[in-house]
Amino acid sequence: MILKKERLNDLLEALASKATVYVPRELDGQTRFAPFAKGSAVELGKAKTVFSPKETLFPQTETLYTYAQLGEDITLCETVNTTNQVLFGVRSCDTYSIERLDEVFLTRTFIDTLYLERRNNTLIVALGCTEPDRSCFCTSFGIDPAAGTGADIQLTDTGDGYFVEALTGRGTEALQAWSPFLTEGQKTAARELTFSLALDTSNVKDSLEQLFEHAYWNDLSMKCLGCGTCAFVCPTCHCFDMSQNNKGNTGYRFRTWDSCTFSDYSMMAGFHNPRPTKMRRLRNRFMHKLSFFSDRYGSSLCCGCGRCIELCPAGIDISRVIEDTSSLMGAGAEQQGSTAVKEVAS
Amino acid sequence: MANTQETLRERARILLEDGTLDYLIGWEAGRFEGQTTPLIIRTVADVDRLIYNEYCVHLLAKYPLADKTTKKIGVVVRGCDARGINLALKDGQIERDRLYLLGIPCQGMKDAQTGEELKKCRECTHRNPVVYDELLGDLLEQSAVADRFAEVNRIESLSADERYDYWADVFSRCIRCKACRDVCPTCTCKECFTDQAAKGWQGKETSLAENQNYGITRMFHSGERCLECGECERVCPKGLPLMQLNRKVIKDVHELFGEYIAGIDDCTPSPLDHYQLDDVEEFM
Amino acid sequence: MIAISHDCSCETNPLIPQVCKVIAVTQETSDVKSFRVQTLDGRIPFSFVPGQLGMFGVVNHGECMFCVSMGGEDWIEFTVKKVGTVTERIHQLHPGAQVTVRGPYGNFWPADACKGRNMIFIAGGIGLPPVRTFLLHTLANRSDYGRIDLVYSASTKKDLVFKEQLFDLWPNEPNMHVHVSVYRASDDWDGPVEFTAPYLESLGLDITNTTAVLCGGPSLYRTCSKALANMGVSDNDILTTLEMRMKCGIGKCGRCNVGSKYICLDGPVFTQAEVNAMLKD
Amino acid sequence: MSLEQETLNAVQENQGGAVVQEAPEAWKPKILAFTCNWCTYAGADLAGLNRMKYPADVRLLRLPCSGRVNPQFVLHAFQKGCDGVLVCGCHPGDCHYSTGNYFTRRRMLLYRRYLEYFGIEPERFQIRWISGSEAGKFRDTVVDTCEAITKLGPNHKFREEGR
Repeated sequence: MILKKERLNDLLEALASKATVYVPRELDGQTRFAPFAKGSAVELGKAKTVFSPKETLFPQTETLYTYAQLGEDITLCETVNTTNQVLFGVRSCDTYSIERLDEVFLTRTFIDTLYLERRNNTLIVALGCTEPDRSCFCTSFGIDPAAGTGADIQLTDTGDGYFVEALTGRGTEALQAWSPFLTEGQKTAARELTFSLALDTSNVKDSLEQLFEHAYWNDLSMKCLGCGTCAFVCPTCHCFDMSQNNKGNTGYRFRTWDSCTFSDYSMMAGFHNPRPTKMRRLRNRFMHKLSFFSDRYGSSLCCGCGRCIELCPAGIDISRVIEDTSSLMGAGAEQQGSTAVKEVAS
Repeated sequence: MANTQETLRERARILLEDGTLDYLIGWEAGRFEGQTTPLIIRTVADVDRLIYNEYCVHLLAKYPLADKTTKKIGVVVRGCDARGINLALKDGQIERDRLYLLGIPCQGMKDAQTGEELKKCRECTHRNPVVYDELLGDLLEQSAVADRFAEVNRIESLSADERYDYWADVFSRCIRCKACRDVCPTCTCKECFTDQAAKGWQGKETSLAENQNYGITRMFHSGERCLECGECERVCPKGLPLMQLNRKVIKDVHELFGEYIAGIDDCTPSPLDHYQLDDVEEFM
Repeated sequence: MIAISHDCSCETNPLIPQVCKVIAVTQETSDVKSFRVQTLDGRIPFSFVPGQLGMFGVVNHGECMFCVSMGGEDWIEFTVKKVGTVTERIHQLHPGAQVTVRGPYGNFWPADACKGRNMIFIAGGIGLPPVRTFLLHTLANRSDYGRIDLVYSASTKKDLVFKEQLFDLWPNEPNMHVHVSVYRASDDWDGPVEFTAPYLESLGLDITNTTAVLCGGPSLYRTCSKALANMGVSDNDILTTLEMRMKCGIGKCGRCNVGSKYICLDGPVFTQAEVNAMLKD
Repeated sequence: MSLEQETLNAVQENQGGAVVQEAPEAWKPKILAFTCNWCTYAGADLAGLNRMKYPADVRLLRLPCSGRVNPQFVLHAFQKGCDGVLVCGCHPGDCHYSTGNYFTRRRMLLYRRYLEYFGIEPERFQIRWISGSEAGKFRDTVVDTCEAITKLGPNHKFREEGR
């Protein structure tokens, strides 16, 4: 079935009546996933949004529970979230990232029910990529830009419309509501996309582990500012911190995004910090993205979207880290250059 | 521009070879056209990676401060970097004799996407480095700068509620990644108030109130020592108009305490570091 | 619906604690107190195995992860040292105050694997409560274990935790030897004044068929694991807990990773061999 | 409905309406006055001794010197619910620590314009030099500030209304 491009806004309005429809929109000069309102311009042409759809499933600040203290006794009220939402126009790199967030929040002994409720109330409509950005390298991690794994409905651009196909049972069920907007049509052959950036990431995990003590990390981290931009724009970063906000005898406990590059990320009571220097924090970030996560969950935590490449204030580039480490490994890291980690303070 | 790069490389090769420098901080080309990234060179072999073109946007003044050893550091300094180095010297963050400054008069950097001159460079008042050990290329004639405080005046003309709504909208978009604090040459405190959530100075929540507390207090801390290097606006992933914050403080400083150019040298105390007996008196 | 693969009984959010009340507070030292906690209707907040941890917090100040230092029929006890804002507020609790508790988290001391072996427990300062959970278990089923040695030290005499058990109860347990030292002498202390590692080596304990259990600050941990290696204890026989790094306890917040290991899901109890295999980040 | 209201309602349901909600009577301004211990606090004390009347909406906060007033205190005061902030100190030259109020003068000159730039009405944030003997001036300052702020009404800016 084909959804003609001129019927797109009507479909979105229909969907918006029953659920919050997040579409890529340009707000204040940045594209991000924002709720669709009648007549808002939808940016489906751009390869990726500046800010990932992660904030719709795992918001930056989220209330865990509210509490009230009257005299001695305390009452906790869990916040329940039942809003239906549709993520429309999600690229394959972001659906891959949503799958990684699912693995973190929904498996391994504990289920994060806040994330689970939101995830179960979300219909994901993937849109195949037509024209990748300069910094896109999702194919290097085996992601097919035309097929959004883990999405419910897959759209493929066919010039004047989108070929619609359901991938999951939930997708077919949702498609019934779309039928008035769809017309018959065949899927055209997928165009061959040219990626200006393609890397061999097969041995990146081992080479990173071998180079753990190499001086490469010192020079790389000296230019890092220690800010949180990369973690906050990254679609797969999921670390959070918890705190509370009091007002008189009531208040709420919340969790909010945190970045392992922040200096107080792993600070403990008594001011012991297992990662005191910027080098260790930045090294831990790249190791977690490219090595530690695949040890635990079997797939890389980097989806190759290139958002951190575009937005890092110091121009630190994860694709260069991948290239440099494999070239250092190629040149026999142990012989060349001192392996002792020259510790640069803070 | 190209021959400046050649002289820079050639000087770097000599300085690294004869041991006056342990390492040099400059820029290298990024992966894409128009993208650069700071570079630390320790050996002569890396000198060819060193570049100087119209996309070298990063401020280098803060990088030497992280090195607590006694190594001799070379830094390529344009107008804003030189003022940043002066600020660090005035604050006693680093000793002057550990630094070897290669001054380059800067005719303004370009935005890689649009190709125009960056906003911060259009409004730059000090294109020539104010402190250097060596000057590569001849001094530029300082072009007149349009009124830097135009936006500040526009906001001041609004009513109180309009001003509040304008800034409430700006601060509601802040994601507290703290890139503006980490890039700012004035922000060199050992432990910043934003990292002391336990002591209650700044909560971790990204609510409007916490963002206002962060944005207003951080910018007032750098306030009158701000170099107007425009880095905070460049690095903000949300594109917030942060320069309108510090320009307000600088405008008031000029009106109240007389002309003060931050980082012009490494000795004059900044306005809030000292006082005059006959200061403006409004509180009688 | 998302295929859920988990064996956890929680249907509510695992980050939501249950409200409990403090029934007893004992002052161990000037800055260490033990808090006995029970649910509002008098039940044990959660069942636990020695070595597991629980999240203990005051509702408007925050919560921290503590090892369950002792457990009874209908209560559990946390031993808390005053080091930060939350622990400071916890130290102001008095019996009857209401707190938030959740747990249990982490794996536990391999009590069965150590059956039939001699035990050396080594602890420093506030490291004794985690070690004591295993010690109490060995004393409870005394016949399963051989000779037990406890090497415990603190900075000064008044910082020694559980003094009553240290000096009165445990020395007259069968085949158990308590060795206590302090770092800084004080006039009311006539025992050895030595750091833990040299003191441990000076004891010349026999290490055949022995498992060592080690818990203390980072410096104590480094020096004592070397000392044990010098004494000939193999890496697989040294157990330790890295509980200090845990934060959310449910493997989501990403804070407690050492290399690819999550201390809260894969630990906190590890053998020295496993710790050596971790990347030293 | 704010989060706090929801929680209080939830508490009411659990305990069968045990929570008594006091009736919201006429609004009275909340003003926080940072007073320097050596001059203004003594002046306020003297005002009390002389039985001077001034509205009770002012809460005094005693600080060693007006120089101790961190601009963040002022912003936190507005965020935590104050409708007006008064920073009082000794006259320049009389400071017990000799230079405290000179720095305060410069800092507050800038900070007052800064907060106005963000939308705070000038009457809400005032700075005055009140010496230990000027009890009358202390009372007049407090009376004028209360009048001005009552005219302005409650402050809704910078309030912590949650997210």
